[in-house]
Amino acid sequence: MNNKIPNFVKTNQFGLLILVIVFICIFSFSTDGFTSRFNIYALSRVVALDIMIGLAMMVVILTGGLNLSLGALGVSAAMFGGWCMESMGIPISITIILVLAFGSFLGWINGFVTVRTGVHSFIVTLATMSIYFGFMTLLTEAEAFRKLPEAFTDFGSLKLFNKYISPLLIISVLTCFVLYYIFKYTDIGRKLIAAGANPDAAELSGISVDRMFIYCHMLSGFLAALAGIMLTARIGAAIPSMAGHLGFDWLLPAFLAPVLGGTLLSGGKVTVFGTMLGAILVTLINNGLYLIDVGEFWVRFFLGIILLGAVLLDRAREYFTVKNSIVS
Amino acid sequence: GHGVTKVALVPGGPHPYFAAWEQAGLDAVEDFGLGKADYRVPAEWDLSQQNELIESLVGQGYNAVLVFPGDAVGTNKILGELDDAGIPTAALAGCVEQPTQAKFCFGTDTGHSAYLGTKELIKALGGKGKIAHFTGFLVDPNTTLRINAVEQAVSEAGGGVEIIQVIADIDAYEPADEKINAFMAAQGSEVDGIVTTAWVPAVVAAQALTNMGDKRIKMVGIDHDEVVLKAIKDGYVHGTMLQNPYGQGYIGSYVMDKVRQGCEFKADAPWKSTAQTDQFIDSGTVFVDISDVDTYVMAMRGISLEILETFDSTYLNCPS
Amino acid sequence: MSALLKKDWFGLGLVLIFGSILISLFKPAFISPFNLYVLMLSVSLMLVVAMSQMIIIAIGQMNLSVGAIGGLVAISFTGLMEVYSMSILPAVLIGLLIGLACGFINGYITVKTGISAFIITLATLYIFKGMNLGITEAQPFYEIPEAVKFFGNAKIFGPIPYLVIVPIIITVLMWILMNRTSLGRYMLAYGNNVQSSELIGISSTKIVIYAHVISGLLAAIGGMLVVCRLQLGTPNIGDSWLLPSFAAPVIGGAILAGGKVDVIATAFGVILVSIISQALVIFKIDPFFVQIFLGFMILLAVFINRYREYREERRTKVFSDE
Amino acid sequence: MSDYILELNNITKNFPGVKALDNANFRLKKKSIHALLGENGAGKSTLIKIITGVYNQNEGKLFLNNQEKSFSSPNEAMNAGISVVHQERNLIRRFSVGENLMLTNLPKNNLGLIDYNTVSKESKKWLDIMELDIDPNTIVSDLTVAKMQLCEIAKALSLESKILLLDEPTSSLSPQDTKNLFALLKRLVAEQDVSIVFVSHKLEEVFEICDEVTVLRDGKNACESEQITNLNRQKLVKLMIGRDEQIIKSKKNIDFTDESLLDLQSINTDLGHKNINLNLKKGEILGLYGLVGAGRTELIKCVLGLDKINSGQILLNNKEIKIKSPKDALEKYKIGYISEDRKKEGLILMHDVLSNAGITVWSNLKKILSFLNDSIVYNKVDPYVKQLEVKTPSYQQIVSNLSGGNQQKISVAKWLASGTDILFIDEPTVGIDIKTKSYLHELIIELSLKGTSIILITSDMPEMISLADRIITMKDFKVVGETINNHNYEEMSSSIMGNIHE
Ligand SMILES: Nc1ncnc2c1ncn2[C@@H]1O[C@H](COP(=O)(O)OP(=O)(O)OP(=O)(O)O)[C@@H](O)[C@H]1O
Ligand SMILES: Nc1ncnc2c1ncn2[C@@H]1O[C@H](COP(=O)(O)OP(=O)(O)OP(=O)(O)O)[C@@H](O)[C@H]1O
Ligand SMILES: [Mg+2]
Ligand SMILES: [Mg+2]
Repeated sequence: MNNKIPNFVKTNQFGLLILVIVFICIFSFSTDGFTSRFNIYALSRVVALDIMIGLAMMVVILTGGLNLSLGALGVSAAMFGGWCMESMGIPISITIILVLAFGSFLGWINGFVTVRTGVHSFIVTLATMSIYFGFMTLLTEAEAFRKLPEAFTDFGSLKLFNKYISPLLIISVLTCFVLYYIFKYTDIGRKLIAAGANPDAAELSGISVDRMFIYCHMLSGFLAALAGIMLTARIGAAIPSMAGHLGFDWLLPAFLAPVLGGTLLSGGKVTVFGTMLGAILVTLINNGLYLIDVGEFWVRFFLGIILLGAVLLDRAREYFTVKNSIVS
Repeated sequence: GHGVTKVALVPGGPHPYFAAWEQAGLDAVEDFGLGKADYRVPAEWDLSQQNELIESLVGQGYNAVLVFPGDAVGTNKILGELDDAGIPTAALAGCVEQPTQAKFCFGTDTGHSAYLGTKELIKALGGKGKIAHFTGFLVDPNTTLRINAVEQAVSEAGGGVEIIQVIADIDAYEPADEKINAFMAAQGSEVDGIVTTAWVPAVVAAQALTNMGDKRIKMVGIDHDEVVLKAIKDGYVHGTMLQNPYGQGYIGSYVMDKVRQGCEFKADAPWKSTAQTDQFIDSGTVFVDISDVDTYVMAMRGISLEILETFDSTYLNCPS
Repeated sequence: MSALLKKDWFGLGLVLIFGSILISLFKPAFISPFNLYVLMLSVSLMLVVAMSQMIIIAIGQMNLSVGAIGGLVAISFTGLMEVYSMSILPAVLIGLLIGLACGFINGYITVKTGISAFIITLATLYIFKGMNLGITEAQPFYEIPEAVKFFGNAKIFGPIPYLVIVPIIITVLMWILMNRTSLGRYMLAYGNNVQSSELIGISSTKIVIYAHVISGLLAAIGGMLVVCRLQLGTPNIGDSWLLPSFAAPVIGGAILAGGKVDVIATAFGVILVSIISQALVIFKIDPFFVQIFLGFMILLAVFINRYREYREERRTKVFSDE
Repeated sequence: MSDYILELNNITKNFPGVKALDNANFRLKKKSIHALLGENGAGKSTLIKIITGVYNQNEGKLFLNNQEKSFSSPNEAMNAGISVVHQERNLIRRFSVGENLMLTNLPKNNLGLIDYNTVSKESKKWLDIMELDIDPNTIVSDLTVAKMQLCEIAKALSLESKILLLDEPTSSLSPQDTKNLFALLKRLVAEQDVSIVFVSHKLEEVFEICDEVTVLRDGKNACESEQITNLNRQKLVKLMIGRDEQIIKSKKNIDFTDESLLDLQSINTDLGHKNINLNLKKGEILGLYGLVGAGRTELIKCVLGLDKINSGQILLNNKEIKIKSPKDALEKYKIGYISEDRKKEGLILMHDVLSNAGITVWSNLKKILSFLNDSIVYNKVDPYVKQLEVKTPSYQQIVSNLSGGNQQKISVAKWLASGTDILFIDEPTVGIDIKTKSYLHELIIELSLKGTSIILITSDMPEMISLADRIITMKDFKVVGETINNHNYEEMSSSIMGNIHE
């Protein structure tokens, strides 16, 4: 029943990988500076963050929900971290643990309210977005924390691999592997996916769906907090506006990466590496468009066109491979 | 051997305030013989987008960057990295907070302009009355500076003036329209004066007063949007605090070239200090009202030329 | 009476009435003619936007590009009048045409490729907004004909603005569409269950394209109304539409997975959101508290309206199957 | 010229990895009722969907009234006079019954707007013809499964087509409803020249109303337009499954005076169950009979903690237990539940066979750090999947691409794998072909012989009587009778029906 086409080729990831390679080729040949050390280093940092944000959204999309509070949550966690380090003098390692716990806690609130009230996560996180961000501004009075320990801020500007790659990217890629492991090779990961795919069936099969949904939201909060820490290290300060008003600046990358990566919006399917490739693709295109010099005002336009092209191409690939498998 | 200077002028995002930078850059190329001085706009108001753009500009060979800081603190990091790469930078139109690797800040002292504007408003009110303050995003540290500056001006007025309401987070037209009109409906009869310290609230408030046909309430706006200027001419708005974007772009590009040629800032340069930085050069803020609203462009040009004429001798030590 | 209780708009209506009474007891200015006028204006604008999203929610999809379409039409509309000195009527028609075309593109690509509308409209969001910025280079257009300004500003009688006429007509038409025409019923059927409605013989192509075209047209109308109101055409128009466009229908009981929307309840949802944000100004809430209040109010509003049916909503997904 | 109203020649239909139809032929005579039979996955529904334009065949031709046709959408088929009741429910759940009935042709007033008075009136007419006592304004989601199925049939009738395709129309109907329906179908054929295609797994029904039979096996014709009079049950079964049918009866010696394993004592629930008492012995198959809507499924769900039990207690081995959730039931008390609604509650349709079959055993199989991989799961579930002869190209096949019967097998397999002591089995053979059905019956008996205690809910009386050791009858959320099964169909059925109609 199987045919000559290897399974990997049929996946969305493969299509993305090809696109990524194609765009790297195009930009390397058509622009100066794309392959420069400075540019690749800069790209690696942007990609690192976009991957993390994308993953944070992905794990909630898994439940068939959304997390609009992602940016607000990430910034709140980062500000909390800034406060710990600057005002409380808590050591970096402990701060990071505290921040991740805090992020998970905010995620738990999202999950708990969603599960217990039955109000849709879209609305719940719309409200908590306002609430988290409001409390953050209120408590910090919009003041940044910028006297962070040097060891911490230096990490954000560390350059590895012959100064080509930021350590932040390594964190993100490692996170991908950990998540992949969780979803593919653990009992709990499988339960998360099953609960997302069909809550009723999962419940009747002895899975506590409510708990799984809360876990997903907590994981989302955890990853968003991690993204917040990474951004803080990169900027060298914890700033209330670092993800824009209400954390909005994170929302588009948060959707783009998983959605391009092939995560099903109706829930029940995750693609960790797809999300990673999605983030890489978007960052590449953005960067390439600036380098090609299409005129900044038109960057978004071309980004949209290329995104559309990418999803259409991917659909064509699917069509082609499926057609082939019928024939044999 | 430093080659030709290629300056990038990078605003915080698409916004009409910065439009004058484009021509200013072109003029600077012409007048001072720069290689390039291009106006490059991030696609969105987003610190990361701005950073990405700046990074890609360096990739394209720009070797000096004038930037409106996407964030007064957050932008420092990339400025530091540019400095490490031997690329001089300066903050334009708004400042970054110290410590910073930016060579200097050339722009409007946001706190000070809010302070001046409020002073003008209080003068127009005859030293007493109730005022409201409309401003931008709370998470922008400038907003806090402005709120404090307005409060300070009011406290200096000695009890006759009172701030009855501050409305913030209205940097987009539609929420601004909704909230400002709601304010007019609820407090319109009580309030005597309005000070606005961000572009959008100024436009919307000017429009609201015009629509209402209300000349009783005195308003001081900010910037040079046509709606505000027209409302001044029509008498609905008392005046506006103008800034000097053209001068910023023109002189900024010039100085960047000088710095690349090896000029250093004098140790005893007469810097001004603001809440954010003590390496500040004022690009000029003027208050205009109905009497000089038509001629402000000339006035600004005058200020710019004045700064330019004495710049070398006042601020720079250049290798001969 | 029990039939009334079942309606989605009933609970909301009660919340609105009691809320308004409560607010006006504390702040009589709330029911002053000028305040009602201001309220009606803000409701008018958001109503059209909410309807534009609602019809897409009805078929179980999402349109992320409503704001981008509105913005593009707004600047085209003003640009045509300012740069090409076009008169109002043709400018309006071209504006509508652009909205229609944008909606058609969204619908056509969605239905022909089977890719979720969320993704398609995310891409077209960039495209439409990018065109907007590319054309304007972020500069507003100011030359608005007096008649347009008048329409955005004048009152018919009492506190009632002219501007409210369009949204009222649209709301009535939308009610008829969703409740009394086959097209509307098929849209809801499609939103309820795509497979079933296809088996019944409802044409997906037609339904999806019509819904998106109507959504595009409404977004276009919304964009032009905002121009009338603001009296200038800025490229930022539409930027802040996305969340309110979802909030109102959802507060009004719409189910994001599709097949259930209520025109009247959506209108009430819009009014509720407007009243909340107005109350925050009227009560002089400290600006640092505004966001927090807003968040809690949204939750509260949804709780009140949803309590009785929350079992049904439990675990409903944002998207039904792709 | 032939007198066939509908003719399909050499139809082939491919799905990814599956040849659903392979050169199949089908001919429908005017004014006849034609049975389309075959095992699960034989291709019956696929054939129906090709006739109605849902799928396009890869090869072959379709003739309607001797004219070659090809329908590219259900609408075209409908306009050509073909109406259909699909195997899956296709009502719009949030719409009223009336609107659903009239949906393809909603009556309009002079303004071109829908006239809901006429909708009610028109639809009422069809409900009356079906002898259905439903207010047309009822919202579909408030109906019982049986009523929904009847409404769909009414909807198909309302098109007044000359060709009527019924894909398992009786799967959730009570015997009485089925009888009424058959009378109506016969009338339609006799009085209005309608031709009917009838798909069912219940062979008694086929013999009751059909004139001709076409049997599919693995997408090919096992027979074509055979006269029913030339066939008997045995022959038909052989055509379908390639061998003879085995009739199984559970015969065990259960001592009903033994201590109970599971004991429900005076249970009252939020859903309206009143004073329910029942007990289950070790190794027993306890039948729970009742007409659809008697509250059996609901009772089980309350026991599983999904709905609230207001008073009364549950004893397991004479110790009171509180079951908070199905997870609790499975992990703490080793109780499992095979749902009657496999699509919604039994399976995760979008996932593959392996993860569906393994879902209940993950917790048990997990290694350190909750590690689990496919081969661990495979080793555990493979024996059960093999035992049930699930027909699937691989463990990676997505379950929604399997035929209904094979889906049902998977939802049984996962509970077999979980090794529970007590199993609630709800309508296990709805829509299951007779071959699989007898497998399932064997399996249930075998399980109970090995010591699993089973509560079996079924509305299929013969099934109940051949499997159960003891039969409890429920009606209106109350227990109305209890009989020890002597496996004599006549005696038992009259005693049970007596309980219900008391
Ligand atoms: N959409 C589809 N995609 C892939 N395979 C399919 C699809 N629909 C049906 N099949 C496969 O085609 C074959 C025939 O299925 P069909 O539904 O026609 O069987 P059936 O005879 O109706 O069975 P049942 O009695 O269980 O309803 C099965 O093997 C099934 O798995
Ligand atoms: N009076 C009623 N009104 C509306 N819905 C009902 C009513 N009674 C039952 N139902 C619904 O019909 C479905 C079948 O009912 P229930 O599960 O109680 O019957 P059952 O005894 O388990 O019979 P079966 O399993 O044969 O359906 C359930 O979904 C239930 O919610
Ligand atoms: Mg079938
Ligand atoms: Mg049942």
